[in-house]
Amino acid sequence: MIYDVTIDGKNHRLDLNHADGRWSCLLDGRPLQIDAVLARPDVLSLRIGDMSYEVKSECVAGDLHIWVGSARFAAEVRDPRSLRSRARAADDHGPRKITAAMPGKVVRVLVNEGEEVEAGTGIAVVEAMKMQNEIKSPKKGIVQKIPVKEGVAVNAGDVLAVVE
Amino acid sequence: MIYDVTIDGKNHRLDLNHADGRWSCLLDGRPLQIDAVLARPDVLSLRIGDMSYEVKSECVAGDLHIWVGSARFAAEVRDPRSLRSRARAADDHGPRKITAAMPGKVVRVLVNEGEEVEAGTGIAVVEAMKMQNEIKSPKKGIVQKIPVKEGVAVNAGDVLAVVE
Amino acid sequence: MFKKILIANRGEIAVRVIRACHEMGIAAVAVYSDVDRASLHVLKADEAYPIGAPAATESYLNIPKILDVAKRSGADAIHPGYGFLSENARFAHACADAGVKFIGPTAASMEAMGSKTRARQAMEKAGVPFVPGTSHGLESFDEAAQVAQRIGYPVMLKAAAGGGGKGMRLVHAPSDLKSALEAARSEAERSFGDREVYIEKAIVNPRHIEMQILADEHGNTVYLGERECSLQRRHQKVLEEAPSPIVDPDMRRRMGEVAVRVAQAARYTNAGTVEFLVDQQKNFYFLEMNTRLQVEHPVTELITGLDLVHLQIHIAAGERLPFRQEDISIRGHAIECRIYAEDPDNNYFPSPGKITLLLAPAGPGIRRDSGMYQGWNVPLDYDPLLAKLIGYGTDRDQAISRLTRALDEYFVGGIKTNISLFRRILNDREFRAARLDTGFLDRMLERNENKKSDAAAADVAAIAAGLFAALGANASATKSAGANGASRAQDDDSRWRAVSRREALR
Amino acid sequence: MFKKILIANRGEIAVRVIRACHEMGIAAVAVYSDVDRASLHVLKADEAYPIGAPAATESYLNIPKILDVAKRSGADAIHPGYGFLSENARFAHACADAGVKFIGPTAASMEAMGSKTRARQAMEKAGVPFVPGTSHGLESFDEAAQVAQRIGYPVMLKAAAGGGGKGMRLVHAPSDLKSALEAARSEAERSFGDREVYIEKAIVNPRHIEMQILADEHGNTVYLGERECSLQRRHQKVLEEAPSPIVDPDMRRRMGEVAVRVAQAARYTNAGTVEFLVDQQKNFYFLEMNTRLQVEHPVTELITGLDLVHLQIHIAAGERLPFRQEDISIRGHAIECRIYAEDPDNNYFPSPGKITLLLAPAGPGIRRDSGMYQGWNVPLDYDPLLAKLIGYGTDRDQAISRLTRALDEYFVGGIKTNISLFRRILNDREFRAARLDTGFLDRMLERNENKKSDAAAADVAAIAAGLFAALGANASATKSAGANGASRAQDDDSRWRAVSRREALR
Repeated sequence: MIYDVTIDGKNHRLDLNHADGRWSCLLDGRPLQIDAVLARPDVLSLRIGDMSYEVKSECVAGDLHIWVGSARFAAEVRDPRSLRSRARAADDHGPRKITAAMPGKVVRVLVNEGEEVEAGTGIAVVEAMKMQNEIKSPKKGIVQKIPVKEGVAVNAGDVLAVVE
Repeated sequence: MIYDVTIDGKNHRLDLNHADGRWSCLLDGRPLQIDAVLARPDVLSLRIGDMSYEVKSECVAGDLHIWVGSARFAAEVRDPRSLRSRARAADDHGPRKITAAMPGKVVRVLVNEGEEVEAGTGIAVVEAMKMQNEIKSPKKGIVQKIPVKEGVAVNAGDVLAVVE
Repeated sequence: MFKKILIANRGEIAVRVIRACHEMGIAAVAVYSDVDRASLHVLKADEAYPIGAPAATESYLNIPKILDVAKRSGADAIHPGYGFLSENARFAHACADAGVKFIGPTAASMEAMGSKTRARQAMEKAGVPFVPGTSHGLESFDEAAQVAQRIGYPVMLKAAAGGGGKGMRLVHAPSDLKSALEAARSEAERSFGDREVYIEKAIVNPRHIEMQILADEHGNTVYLGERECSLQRRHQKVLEEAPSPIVDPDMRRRMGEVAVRVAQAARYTNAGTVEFLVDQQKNFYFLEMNTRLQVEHPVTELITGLDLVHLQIHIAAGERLPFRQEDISIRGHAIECRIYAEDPDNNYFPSPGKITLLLAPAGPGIRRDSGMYQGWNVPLDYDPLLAKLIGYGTDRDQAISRLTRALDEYFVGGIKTNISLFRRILNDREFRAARLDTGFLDRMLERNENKKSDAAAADVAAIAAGLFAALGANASATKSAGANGASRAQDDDSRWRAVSRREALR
Repeated sequence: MFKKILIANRGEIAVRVIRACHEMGIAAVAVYSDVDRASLHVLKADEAYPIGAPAATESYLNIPKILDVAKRSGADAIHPGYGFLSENARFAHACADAGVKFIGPTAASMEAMGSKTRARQAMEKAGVPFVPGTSHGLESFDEAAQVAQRIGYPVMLKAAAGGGGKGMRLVHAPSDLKSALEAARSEAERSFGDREVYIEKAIVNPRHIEMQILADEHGNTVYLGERECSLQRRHQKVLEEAPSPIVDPDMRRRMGEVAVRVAQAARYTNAGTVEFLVDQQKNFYFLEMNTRLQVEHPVTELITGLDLVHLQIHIAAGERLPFRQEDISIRGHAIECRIYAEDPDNNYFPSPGKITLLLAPAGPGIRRDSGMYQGWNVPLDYDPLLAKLIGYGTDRDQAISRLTRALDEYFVGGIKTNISLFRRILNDREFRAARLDTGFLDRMLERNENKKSDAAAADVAAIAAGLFAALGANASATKSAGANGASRAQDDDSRWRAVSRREALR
């Protein structure tokens, strides 16, 4: 099985195969000796060579995180052959709406329409109960549209920006 | 839904219905005010009147146990209308093979063929590594057959007795 | 002794009090709002009563509803925990009127301490050291200007009814005084319905150190040592330790004796805490008295070997303190981390949601007081304190190293928590050297964390991500997280109402 | 200090040592047999090496394989835990030869203490009090009869190489001596490959009390107080506490000084335990010395505030003890429960299998040293110790009440455990009164437990059983238990081989 894996914004090509109770693994073309056991759902005991790792998986607000010990990595996994992944990948290359997760007030808009942004660039700051929440771009691209202005109230789900 | 529930050998008729987010409950004809939330798989937060119980469910070697706080109860649940339960009930009324769970030596046979036994009556004692394990009848019935003798070695899965 | 105690609280402190009840053979009655039906305190209690809508005013702050449950359940005492009604003199009165013992001080003691200016007046009589300033509300700007001139700038304006940094203003120069006084007054009015503001000399980079006291109803009062609470973010305590690294036995005795004098002046009973500001010359000044069990009481329990909640209950039942001052000894060092459902990478914004995986630390020197469990949906309606992780060690270094190890074992999947903040604090050179003051944490957070990305760990993550995908549905409980995220987005405004209340919890 | 430590063990003690390594900034290397790939110590370690088949002789007892891992991993020290190779002088020798530090005493000290008769001879010279008897193996039946006559019946026959009650016989009358001697010899031969048997006066209803010592490599030796280990089933410790309810400060000092003398006579270094029998007049007699960390070391840690594993590592690194005898103080009371995967309703038969649900206690005064996790499949190949639950309190009553509360919170679903046994012990009137001796537990277990069936709870169970069924597949993780049961039935004989080894763990 071949996967395109993005870890903290960096892309990797991963080739995993399971035969005779063993995994074989190529990471970006490098062969690695791995041995993995699922300890419980979301917890993997992974040996690479003789190093031992307790790896945890979680999904927070739709984002997949992989934790190696106490270090967190943002992860995305695409199976290049899978239809669903291809759809998602397509979505990733098309326009993406950025919405408010919670109701509040837009206190600042950090980008302009037409500006180029990286994945993780702050788009707007929404305040609720005196706490400010910076909404970030989930992908690299161009800001197509910013339907909100500083000072307006938004509800959860309202579109703050569209990035293509 | 109507269930036949056996708790530590005692039978109960339970009538449960769920409507408008509330449960109604009749236990052996007695109406009880209950309120239940599944906290996580196998853990139920159950209120009966205003009493609060943390109830756990487990299955050990095929036996269902319900724990109310730190008290354990052997439980069996049958839905009188369910096909699968009916099959199980039939099995319960038909002959049941009692097998050795672990390899060992039969040190004692506690019943004779033709004898009537209760659920929980000791059938035979199997020893392994100097530890003795009493094998019990899972049901009330007549001992039809005892294919083992004292002193013989048995493997896991070997039939020790048949109770009908 | 009481037969049944109602716990008028939720979360980890409700669980902690329920545990004490069970240890003492006392039945525990829980109350819960609509969003707390599946909360841990309901599961652990012997009886549980719904008390209404999520908004605290409709439930945990609703005195008639709570007293009604006390009556229906036959509880003979109420433990208020911290926050909510714990320092509400009206509630203590109402309990007395209803014939239910309030586990805490009398309403009169609370009232004496409830207003900072009134407390100051009472304490001045008892000869307690104060930061120079006024012991009454400022009448006018002119008075403020005169006092500020006399005590010298910088000065601090404070709301008499204050707490949590609300209605507080630091003033460096006479020219800023007028606008600061107006701002403090209007914030005090908004926050507490009381515009009374007083003035104090501002202590530069003070430490915040508090002294735990216990007083029985027979006139015996003891102190149990201090807690260092200088690690604060926006005037909210984040991490506490005991003993304070700068307090030696002599200073402890002097602070303890002042604390006992404060308590006695207020005819105080049960557990209480006397807060002090300590300047760089180790002079200490009375700040205020908290008339309840503190969030951070476990660090005192670990270094004294005592159980404060057991003792609160014994005292409320009319028993005498089972020890004298000279019987109390302090051994080792304890540090508490307040684990919050909040996002350290995003301005500590609350992060409610479902806990999809919970790996909890244990082992030597680790105490965990928790109100969460795997599968629980953390509501956004209340203070997002999930648990307290407390490390004990032979000395401060060992407490830090055990806590660091335990934090590495702690995993709360599905929501954001501030666990990484504590790793950073405990690893900080200044923290390790115990050079602490109330500005420490804000300064640390302003420094950019030099996150060196670990390429080897990133490779591990890449392989693991692929393996989780290859192992399929059974490997993960996170598939449902999408649905969960969606439901979160539908939460209405009401879920936000209570968040500000956490600011009152210190 | 060491950079990397190999832990030649598994289960809770391996996890406990890994934690200590991480707290000290030392990398931890795990080894594991084929059935332990998913065990907790592998997950928690920094490196993990497979060492072969489940049978301990092929893996955890295999000296060449373990030293090979030490070499390949670059570990500069080995912690043996308890059991397995921990008291194996050959292994300590082999470590020294391989240039890897063995964290424990020298091979010579182990050898001096390994044979009970040789230890007795050495200790007699040091003026250590003994139970009257022979300090050498019995030459003949005639010698046995003469000695028994002299010291008086009842007498105890013991294997010199013994442990765990093997090769031990209590003889009440001369007529039983001959057959008992033969039985003890042949059991000693079978169990230890050594038929040497000696004789002692039998102490009627003794207590088993042991003294923890620490010795650095610079001649400093201290004692850390005693542990009461009288609660045994078939000569296996089940529950331990510290301090002993019958030991006062004077007796503690006298026992401690004898223990230090024992250690010094053997030129002992690192952590060790001197076991004593105590008769009803509180006379104490040297029994043997255990040259390793004990299972029950946490109770000593809780009452002294020290970390014995940290100290073991510091000592092995050549450091001096950081305190003197007079710096050590004992505060509070601690009790340990050994949580086993065994069925108390069925003769304590081992109960391996998959843990379908794990609810672990926490909160004030509770320490949990565990080697299990939810989803783990408990193998049958080793000692079925799953975890240790340790309760601390201001006094013995509070330790008991906290532990009882914690046991009520503990739930291990999918397998049988002995948790209910501890509820029964802690609730026992004789236990609460601390009237303990080594026969206590067997006597308690012989009494029929009057299980009063709680009709109200049975109704709750009936309703809950129906609700679980009504809630369907999502409500339960137990559906897979059938498959699990089936796989268990296919286990072959090899899985039984190692069970007896648990008897050597005390």
